[in-house]
Amino acid sequence: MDEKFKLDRQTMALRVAKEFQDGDVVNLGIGIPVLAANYIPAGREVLFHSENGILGFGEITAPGEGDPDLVNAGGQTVNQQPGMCCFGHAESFTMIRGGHVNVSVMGGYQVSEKGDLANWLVPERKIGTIGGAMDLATGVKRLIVTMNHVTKNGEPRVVKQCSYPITALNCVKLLVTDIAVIEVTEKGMVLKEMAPGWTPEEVQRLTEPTLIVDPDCHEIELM
Amino acid sequence: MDEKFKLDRQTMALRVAKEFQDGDVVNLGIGIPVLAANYIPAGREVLFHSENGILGFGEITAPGEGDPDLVNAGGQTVNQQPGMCCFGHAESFTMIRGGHVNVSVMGGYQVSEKGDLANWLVPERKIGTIGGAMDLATGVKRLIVTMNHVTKNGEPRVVKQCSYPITALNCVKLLVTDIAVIEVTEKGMVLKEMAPGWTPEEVQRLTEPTLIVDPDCHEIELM
Amino acid sequence: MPINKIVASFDEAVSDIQDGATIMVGGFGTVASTPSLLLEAVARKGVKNITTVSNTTGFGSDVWKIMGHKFAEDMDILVRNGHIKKAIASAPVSTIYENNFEKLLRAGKVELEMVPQGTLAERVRAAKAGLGGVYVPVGAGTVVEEGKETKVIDGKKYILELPIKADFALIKAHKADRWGNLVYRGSSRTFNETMAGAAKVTIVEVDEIVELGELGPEVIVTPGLYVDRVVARPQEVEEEGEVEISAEARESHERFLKRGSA
Amino acid sequence: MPINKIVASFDEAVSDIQDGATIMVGGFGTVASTPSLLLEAVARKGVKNITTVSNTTGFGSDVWKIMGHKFAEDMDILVRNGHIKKAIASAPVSTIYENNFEKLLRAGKVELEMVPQGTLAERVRAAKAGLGGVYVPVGAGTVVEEGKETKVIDGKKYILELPIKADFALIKAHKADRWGNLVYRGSSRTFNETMAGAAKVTIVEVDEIVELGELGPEVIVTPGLYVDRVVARPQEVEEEGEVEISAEARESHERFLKRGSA
Repeated sequence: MDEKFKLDRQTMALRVAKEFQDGDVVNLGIGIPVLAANYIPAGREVLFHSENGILGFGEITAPGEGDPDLVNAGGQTVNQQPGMCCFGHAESFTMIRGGHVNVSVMGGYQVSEKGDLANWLVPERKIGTIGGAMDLATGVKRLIVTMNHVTKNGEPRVVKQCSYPITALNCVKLLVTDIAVIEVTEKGMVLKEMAPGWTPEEVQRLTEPTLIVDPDCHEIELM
Repeated sequence: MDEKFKLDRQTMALRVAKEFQDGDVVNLGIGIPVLAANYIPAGREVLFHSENGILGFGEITAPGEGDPDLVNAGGQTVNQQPGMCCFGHAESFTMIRGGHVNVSVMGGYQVSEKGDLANWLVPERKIGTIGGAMDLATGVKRLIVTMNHVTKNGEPRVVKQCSYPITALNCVKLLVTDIAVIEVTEKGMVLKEMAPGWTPEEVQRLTEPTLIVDPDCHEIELM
Repeated sequence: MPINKIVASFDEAVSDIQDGATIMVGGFGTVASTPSLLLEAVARKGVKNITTVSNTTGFGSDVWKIMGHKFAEDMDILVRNGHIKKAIASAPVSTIYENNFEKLLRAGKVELEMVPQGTLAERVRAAKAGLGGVYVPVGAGTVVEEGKETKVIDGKKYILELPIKADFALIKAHKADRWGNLVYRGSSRTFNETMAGAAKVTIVEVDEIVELGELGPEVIVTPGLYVDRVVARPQEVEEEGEVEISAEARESHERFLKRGSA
Repeated sequence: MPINKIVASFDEAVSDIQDGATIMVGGFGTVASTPSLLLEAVARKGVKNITTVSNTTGFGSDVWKIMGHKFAEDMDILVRNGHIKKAIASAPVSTIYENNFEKLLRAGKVELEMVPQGTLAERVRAAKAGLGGVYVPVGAGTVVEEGKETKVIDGKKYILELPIKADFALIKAHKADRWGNLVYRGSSRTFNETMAGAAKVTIVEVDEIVELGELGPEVIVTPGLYVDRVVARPQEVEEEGEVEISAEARESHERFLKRGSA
């Protein structure tokens, strides 16, 4: 199989950030999701929520420069900004479980046709960590998952049924992979955008469920 | 029936206040209980809790002089004092239901042999108000009830079974009436103290359940 | 666009409240903790058949005017004008005063669901926190238990209490910024803090709107994500001249001064 | 007697913790939010077979020393010294680092009950708030559901989650007064605020003890009635000279700087 162009991590993060609407409260998981904070579309005001109890904080500081009592969920120090507030865990997950967080972006191992997500345990490892993933996947209004479209061995991650342990059922609304943007709808998975140079057929070949190709399906737009 | 000496409201409040131990968190209902705040034994530090969300507040202000944003559960303005703190309703009743309030003092219509309390509805009135009474009666570590020993018509309020609607079952630990102090124990009601001039037999005559007379039963001590 | 939850008027703030809505109203019962001007606006709008969720059902503005309050309306403005179909409350009537709600209740013109105060707070919180229900020990063996599921857990009996969901929450706070961050004053957090964010739309009446950043991160009580709209009380209030107070209210006030209210 | 919850030493603060106790430990996982010196004192005391309730099971002091933390012990001090029989945690292992807990778990030397983070907070709160249980949607259809009661409420499936009760809660706060009122710093409230008051005895490690009244009524986060004991960190810490850091910790730190931890 020839190696076609795939989006890198930063570009995936850039595409994800386009989804953030004015006034959204957004929770970003570690990895690619947290990079999306750097690409908020110009002029939009977005509030970041971190499950360890801060809302409306600023950018990640340079290493070693921040206040250890002001960190995001990945443990990275962040800057304070006007309007920020602090709270404890029961309150933080009241926000998450109660649907007060508009968007959560997290990584995934597998996403099923129905929007089931598996992202807390690689079965071979036998031991995983649930953390706040199940709460976020269950509670937020809109869950965006970002992951590579296939495993290192070329096996589909976009599957009919997850074979990995489930994080939450019917939770994924949008999937941003290194080759496609897919919306999860009641009718099935809709292919909305593709990486440059890809055809719907090529994306389908790496995808287990049958994709509905959006009439308007086009190359991924980043701006 | 000759009119024997009975404690007045202030004296009942004084007797109740003797129960407050150093460091106790105390919630006082309206009426006689709230008067007890004036009689904390010398040298003891007691924190008052009010279910509308303040802890560690000071005395009731002179009428018209307080801050309307600093009131007790009876709506009376109180003074701030060092160490006081404010919180919302969910937190306030977490304190009450969770057993973090040591003592609650409230009025009663009837108290049964087993410590059941009826104090939210006089059946003839048909409409009553539950407010925070059930939460307090169920949640606090030690419930003290203060009421007249008999109704205006001379009927016992200390009864075998409450005929009035119940506030909570098995909740009253100590009963301070205008003629007696009675402890509710697993073995039954124990007569501990009597108003000056009363005999155990005279108290028993106005009381439905059979009282166990404490070997040390004596005249009510106020100091 | 910068986030801006501030709206210009009380009428605008409540403009989408429809007949039949369920409305949470914050506060404890004291008018200082009550969103008086939002209640006035709802009354002006004239919505019908609403279900209210609040601690009390109001004492009427007279008792508060006697005490010198400028903004004196409480839940009673919705009661006496016949807006309410059903009230969910912990303390619907007073022991020292027959309020208008009690009159309507005795006349069969309004429904009541009485809920212990802490259970009311917990059911509101359950809605806010996305819980399906909570097992509460309060009310076991009483009328509160009637018609509800119970369960013995660890040897103790609990009642299954379900979330109270609402369309709107009307909140009184002290200060807000444009993100909707809130602080309260003294004992006036009460149900305001608990209800903020528990309904589909949360509307907040404040004494003062401040610049973003003026409310520090450690002192904000209600984070802005729970709040949809903020409206400020007018700074100056027109003098009404001589205030007329009913004899009933005067008498009730005398009794209150003696022993506190409830 | 004036209330005084301040105790003189960390060893005194934990002196009544016995073998077999269940201990909640506040914080998120970052050492800044962890009661490091209380954990050291528990380890010194040498209690055995404890059950811990905490968000993580620790990363080890090395990773924190690299980052310049003076008080660098986290849950790992209890793990590596074999004090723990069972851990209840949401994030017991790391994806970028094999911690000591994972090693013991793989060796069958410790038990694990993994709980989603928000459910952990809610179960701790249920104990604090006197609830018998809560219906939580999180975990429905996953391994979390196994062996638990479920219930469909309003068309949605919920799991009955029971309170987590504990003998002790070890809390890290920023400042305390003699009544036990607490404030925290920034993002370090986490499970500290939630667990304070949730166990039979709550013991708090603070940066500073202040006079009663210095913490204002509107800024106190944890009211003193949830707190039993307060102990202050020493102001001056002896320099340890050259700190030895394992190669594994250094590598883990490099990866952390790239992408954040978990």
